[in-house]
Amino acid sequence: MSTVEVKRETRPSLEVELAGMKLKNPVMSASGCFGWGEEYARFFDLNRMGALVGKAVTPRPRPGNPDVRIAETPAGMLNAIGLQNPGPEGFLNQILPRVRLLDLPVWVNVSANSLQEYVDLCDLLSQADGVSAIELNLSCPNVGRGGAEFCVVQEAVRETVSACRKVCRVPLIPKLSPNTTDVVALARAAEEAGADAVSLINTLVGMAIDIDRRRPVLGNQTGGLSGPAVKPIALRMVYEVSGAISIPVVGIGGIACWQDAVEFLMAGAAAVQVGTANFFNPTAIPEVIDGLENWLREKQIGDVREIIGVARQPKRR
Amino acid sequence: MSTVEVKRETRPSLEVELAGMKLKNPVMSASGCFGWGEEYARFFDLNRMGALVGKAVTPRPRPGNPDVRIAETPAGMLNAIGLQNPGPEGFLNQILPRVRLLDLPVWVNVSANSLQEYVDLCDLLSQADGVSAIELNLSCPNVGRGGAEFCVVQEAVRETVSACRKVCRVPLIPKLSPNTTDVVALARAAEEAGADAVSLINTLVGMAIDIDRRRPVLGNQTGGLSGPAVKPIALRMVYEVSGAISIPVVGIGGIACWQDAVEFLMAGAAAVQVGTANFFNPTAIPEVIDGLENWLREKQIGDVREIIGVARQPKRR
Amino acid sequence: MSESIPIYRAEVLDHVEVAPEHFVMTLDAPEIAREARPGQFVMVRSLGTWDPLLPRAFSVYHADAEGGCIDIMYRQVGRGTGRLRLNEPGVHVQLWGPLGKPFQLADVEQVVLVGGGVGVPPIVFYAEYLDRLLAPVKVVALIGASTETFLVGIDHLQRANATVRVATDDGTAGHHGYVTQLLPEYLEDTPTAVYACGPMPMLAAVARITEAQGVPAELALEAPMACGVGACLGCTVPRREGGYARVCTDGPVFRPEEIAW
Amino acid sequence: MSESIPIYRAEVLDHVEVAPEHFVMTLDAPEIAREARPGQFVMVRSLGTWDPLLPRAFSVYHADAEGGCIDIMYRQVGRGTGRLRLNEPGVHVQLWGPLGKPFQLADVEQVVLVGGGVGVPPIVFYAEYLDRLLAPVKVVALIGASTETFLVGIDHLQRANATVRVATDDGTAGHHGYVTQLLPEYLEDTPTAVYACGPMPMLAAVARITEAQGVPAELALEAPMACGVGACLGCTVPRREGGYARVCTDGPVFRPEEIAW
Ligand SMILES: Cc1cc2nc3c(=O)[nH]c(=O)nc-3n(C[C@H](O)[C@H](O)[C@H](O)COP(=O)(O)OP(=O)(O)OC[C@H]3O[C@@H](n4cnc5c(N)ncnc54)[C@H](O)[C@@H]3O)c2cc1C
Ligand SMILES: Cc1cc2nc3c(=O)[nH]c(=O)nc-3n(C[C@H](O)[C@H](O)[C@H](O)COP(=O)(O)OP(=O)(O)OC[C@H]3O[C@@H](n4cnc5c(N)ncnc54)[C@H](O)[C@@H]3O)c2cc1C
Ligand SMILES: Cc1cc2nc3c(=O)[nH]c(=O)nc-3n(C[C@H](O)[C@H](O)[C@H](O)COP(=O)(O)O)c2cc1C
Ligand SMILES: Cc1cc2nc3c(=O)[nH]c(=O)nc-3n(C[C@H](O)[C@H](O)[C@H](O)COP(=O)(O)O)c2cc1C
Ligand code: FES
Ligand code: FES
Repeated sequence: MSTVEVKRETRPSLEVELAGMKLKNPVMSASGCFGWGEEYARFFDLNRMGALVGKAVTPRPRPGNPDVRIAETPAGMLNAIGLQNPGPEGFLNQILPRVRLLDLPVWVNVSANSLQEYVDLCDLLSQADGVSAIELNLSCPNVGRGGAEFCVVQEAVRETVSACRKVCRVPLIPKLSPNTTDVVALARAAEEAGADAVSLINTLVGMAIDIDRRRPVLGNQTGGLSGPAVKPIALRMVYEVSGAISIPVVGIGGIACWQDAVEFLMAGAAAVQVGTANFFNPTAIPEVIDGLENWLREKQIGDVREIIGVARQPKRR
Repeated sequence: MSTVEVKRETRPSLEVELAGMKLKNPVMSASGCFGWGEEYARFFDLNRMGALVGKAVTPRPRPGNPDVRIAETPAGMLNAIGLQNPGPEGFLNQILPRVRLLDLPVWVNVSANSLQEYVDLCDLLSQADGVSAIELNLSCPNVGRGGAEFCVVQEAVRETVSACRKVCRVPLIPKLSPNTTDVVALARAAEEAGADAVSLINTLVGMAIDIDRRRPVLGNQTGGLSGPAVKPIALRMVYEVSGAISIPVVGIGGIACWQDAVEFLMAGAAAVQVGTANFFNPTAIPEVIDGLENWLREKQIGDVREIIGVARQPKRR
Repeated sequence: MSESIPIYRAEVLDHVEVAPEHFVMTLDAPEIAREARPGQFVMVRSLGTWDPLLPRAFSVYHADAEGGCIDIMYRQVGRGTGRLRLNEPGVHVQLWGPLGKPFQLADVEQVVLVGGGVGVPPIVFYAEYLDRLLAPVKVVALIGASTETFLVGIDHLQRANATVRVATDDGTAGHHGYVTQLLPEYLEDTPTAVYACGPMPMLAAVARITEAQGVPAELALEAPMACGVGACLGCTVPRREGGYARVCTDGPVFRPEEIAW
Repeated sequence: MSESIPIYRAEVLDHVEVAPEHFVMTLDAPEIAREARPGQFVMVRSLGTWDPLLPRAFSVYHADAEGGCIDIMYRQVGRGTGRLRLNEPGVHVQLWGPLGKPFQLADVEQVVLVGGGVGVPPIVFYAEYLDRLLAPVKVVALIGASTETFLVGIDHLQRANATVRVATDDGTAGHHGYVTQLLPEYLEDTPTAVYACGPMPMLAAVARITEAQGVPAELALEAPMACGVGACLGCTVPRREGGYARVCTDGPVFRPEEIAW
């Protein structure tokens, strides 16, 4: 039996390690695009995912924004949900007891408007059994200046991350905004401040206008743009950032099929998150995982880690 | 005959004034997406356009980037043409003599890598008969750091615009980059430095990866993202900027049909440019002009200027 | 919430124009055909493009449990339905459902169904369902449209033994005006429940009338949707008690008093 | 460059599968049918979506001046052709052309046509054109494909009185190997010109062979295109003399010595 045949038959390894966490595979849900999994558990076994990233938790419960909250755009969508969530108590009492039973890492996405709020939330939530990591949402465009300031100023990122790092008992993963001049500078600041990894990108601030009603479509006027439309921007940022820092990068933005995930891995992402695609294809995540595995087998690549960042190396033949 | 009927019959006025220029209508070509018009003259009468904006002119002739130069993305495209152009002499001798015969304002888009180069080009080209305005391309993502620096630093914008303003004999219209944290700050800097109007947006820096060849699709690795995919981002920036400055804003980004143009006008643009759409629909510009006129007539709006910025006013009923 | 939701790349079995701009699409979906109840909807996405990106919600118009297929009826108005129109028989679309809460039959002697525009499909499905009940109730169907040619499903309603009355905005057929103007006369004496689906203004009117008369009613709402399953929080409507309800999972069928109109 | 280019929302008149994954689409385009010459192409865009965004270039496969329609032949490989496939007869697509420089017939006794993959359509069109000349030349057509079932247009070539030889990568039909391996034997004595269209490696081989033997040749290239008319500068290939040529307007037909292979 030739080695080629052996290769063909062995199952490729999809396992990756990220900030000390072992993931079955590098594919997870993106915050706010998967609820806390209960809806999608009706379509596939959540334990197939590399990790579950839930909706943002804010210092106090939030009812969310008045309608209209979403609008379709070419190959994308705008959202201004307004971080609707039950707050820390609601999360700890109603949500965590259920999701901690899952056999996969659970990341909590944390969003706030001040340094102190970020620190307090990290302190509180990182002590809870079942919280595997904290993803710091430094960039929610839909909750007014407060949230927005954090996303784009290097100093604020450094300050917030190092303060949270001190109190956070689990891996701390700042999620960076793309609405910035120099995302590499933000990533460097996060790394220097002790981040265990960075996630990017969050949504780009956008708008749509209803020409019949002569006003913005969204009740919030502006919203966050996501979906395949933003993939080229996200991919470029992941490519730049992963070349500039030494902590892992979680690639996010417009991933809708396994080929997209491969692009992000080749650009240097250690793992990827699938967001908007869950909405238009509830089985997007298992399809990405299966597609990735089949492609690796076809190409006779034994370990998914072999392709991480290869597009950044000199051209191969 | 009732006034309503009268209104129905009168032809709406599409004329706008921009930085002292009278435009037949607010629809023009976007730089680099229309050559110098010769190709599109084979599809429609160029004199129907509000103005013609040609491909960038650089201090010296440029052969452009090696292939691959373009890639399709979801509802958009990436380009890394590399500012291929015949340089100032080529423009003045081969191109200008032809385009100056047209019965519409001709804008020259100027791109350079240093303050001095920008000043020299403005000085030289603004003296040429037939050049109606200079659009200062402060944001070409495809010619290395040089060009890129200009696009995003407030001080650089202020410095460049005021220096060019001194030597420029025609309206000076800086074109702003969207790859920035605060486009409003850039616009304010341009206004304070004496700009007659601002154009936005240029392309967003993006990337695509060829997973078979394991490297970026574009020879230049990164490229500029344009087309309908970027429209929500462009619209938001036009909305923010036109609310913050008092000089006119030229709206650009993903305009592919008349409804898109109306959105930009309602967001506060005094005029619009059609770029990528020319490529996938050679009659996009006349279709936008006709669609705009028909819509105004239907809605019994006598003057296109009535809708500029209406989406920024409190909701109407 | 815990049982699984059928999802397929479903084959288009039939696709016909039933009125100007109105089409009926038959989809191969055995589980959905078995499980679907009147008022519920499915999400449909055309494949091979990201524009339009999002799936569209369509009420179940017919469910043939034996044949293992369902019908949806849509009006071609925009990008989603424009793309949907291109899916000829043999092509596959992505489909999941049934979704949302169905109509709940109240213990009454008469049921009045009110349908307007593309709100008619679930009304037809409900009429046929009521007609098959062991203890049939008197069913009146009030159907509204902008003009006569857009009146759809009337024949199905009559075959389902419903008393049909129509209204058109332009008076080309039946009552000249809003369909809701026909409602009050049916709320006099007999114990009646009202079920409605159609444009928001129509539903608001039905809510006003039925609440004023203390008549039980259920209204099937529409809202822009991304996911259809409760995850995106994009389809919310304000609750009278405060906060927001998701049309896709808390609805689409609501009682008038639940919503802050 | 100054005469106008016909552009339409053209009706799809016919759309048939001619081989696995290969389709022929007939389009209503009177002016293009009159003007098109072998080697020229048209740009086609499916309507109602921005994804795929860009039009696709297709060589003219047949031009029926009397009937006022043209045929294109395409292989369904990706998003553009996937969407194109959905345009059934009666649907309209945006269409402009004819574009680019056609093949120029050299003063020779024998013409050898070399076609590979989706490069065959212009070769067939050229063979039919040559067959209608007053002073006919001897025409040999060398057609390559990955496998037998992908060999297309052979019947048309034979009807056009061309001597056809085929090659397949897998040996399922004709010569087992590259079609270009069949070329040298035809370049011995008779004054011959070579015209080729197909994948870049095939064209490069033809260029090598013909340049080595000093035989006149013309090659129809492919490149990613956005506009098809010379405006976007996206379709460039490097010139041997330096600088870049636009495939859409300086080509698609080039002489081997023009290109830096
Ligand atoms: C629970 C639920 C059930 C639904 N059931 C049906 C159904 O059975 N049949 C059906 O046809 N639709 C139904 N809809 C509406 C459907 O989901 C789409 O919104 C509708 O078909 C328009 O989609 P589109 O993509 O073609 O239009 P879009 O491109 O999304 O919108 C284009 C334009 O059409 C306008 N528009 C949207 N809906 C309508 C309308 N109904 N009439 C006129 N203009 C409109 C929009 O305001 C917009 O300006 C339902 C929606 C929900 C939430
Ligand atoms: C001047 C000119 C003439 C042309 N004439 C024809 C013609 O007559 N018939 C025709 O079918 N095409 C022709 N093409 C190619 C055509 O324009 C498209 O590029 C091709 O149909 C693929 O388009 P797509 O959108 O389906 O694939 P895309 O979505 O653009 O690409 C999808 C994948 O398919 C791959 N791919 C692209 N082309 C091929 C191919 N030919 N075979 C296998 N894989 C491919 C791409 O590399 C990509 O990975 C011509 C191109 C040019 C420039
Ligand atoms: C409806 C919606 C809600 C979102 N909510 C959050 C959130 O609460 N916290 C967060 O960090 N990102 C949030 N995001 C951003 C996504 O997690 C993701 O970063 C972004 O959408 C880009 O990925 P995508 O294109 O795959 O959706 C949200 C996105 C959408 C569309
Ligand atoms: C192929 C191509 C070439 C371009 N060249 C230039 C240029 O030379 N100068 C410039 O200021 N902008 C250039 N642009 C940017 C456009 O003018 C426009 O700002 C951008 O594409 C967004 O508009 P659109 O989405 O309508 O194309 C170019 C864009 C494309 C796609
Ligand atoms: S449509 Fe997503 S929550 Fe209702
Ligand atoms: S395709 Fe645009 S220049 Fe050739």
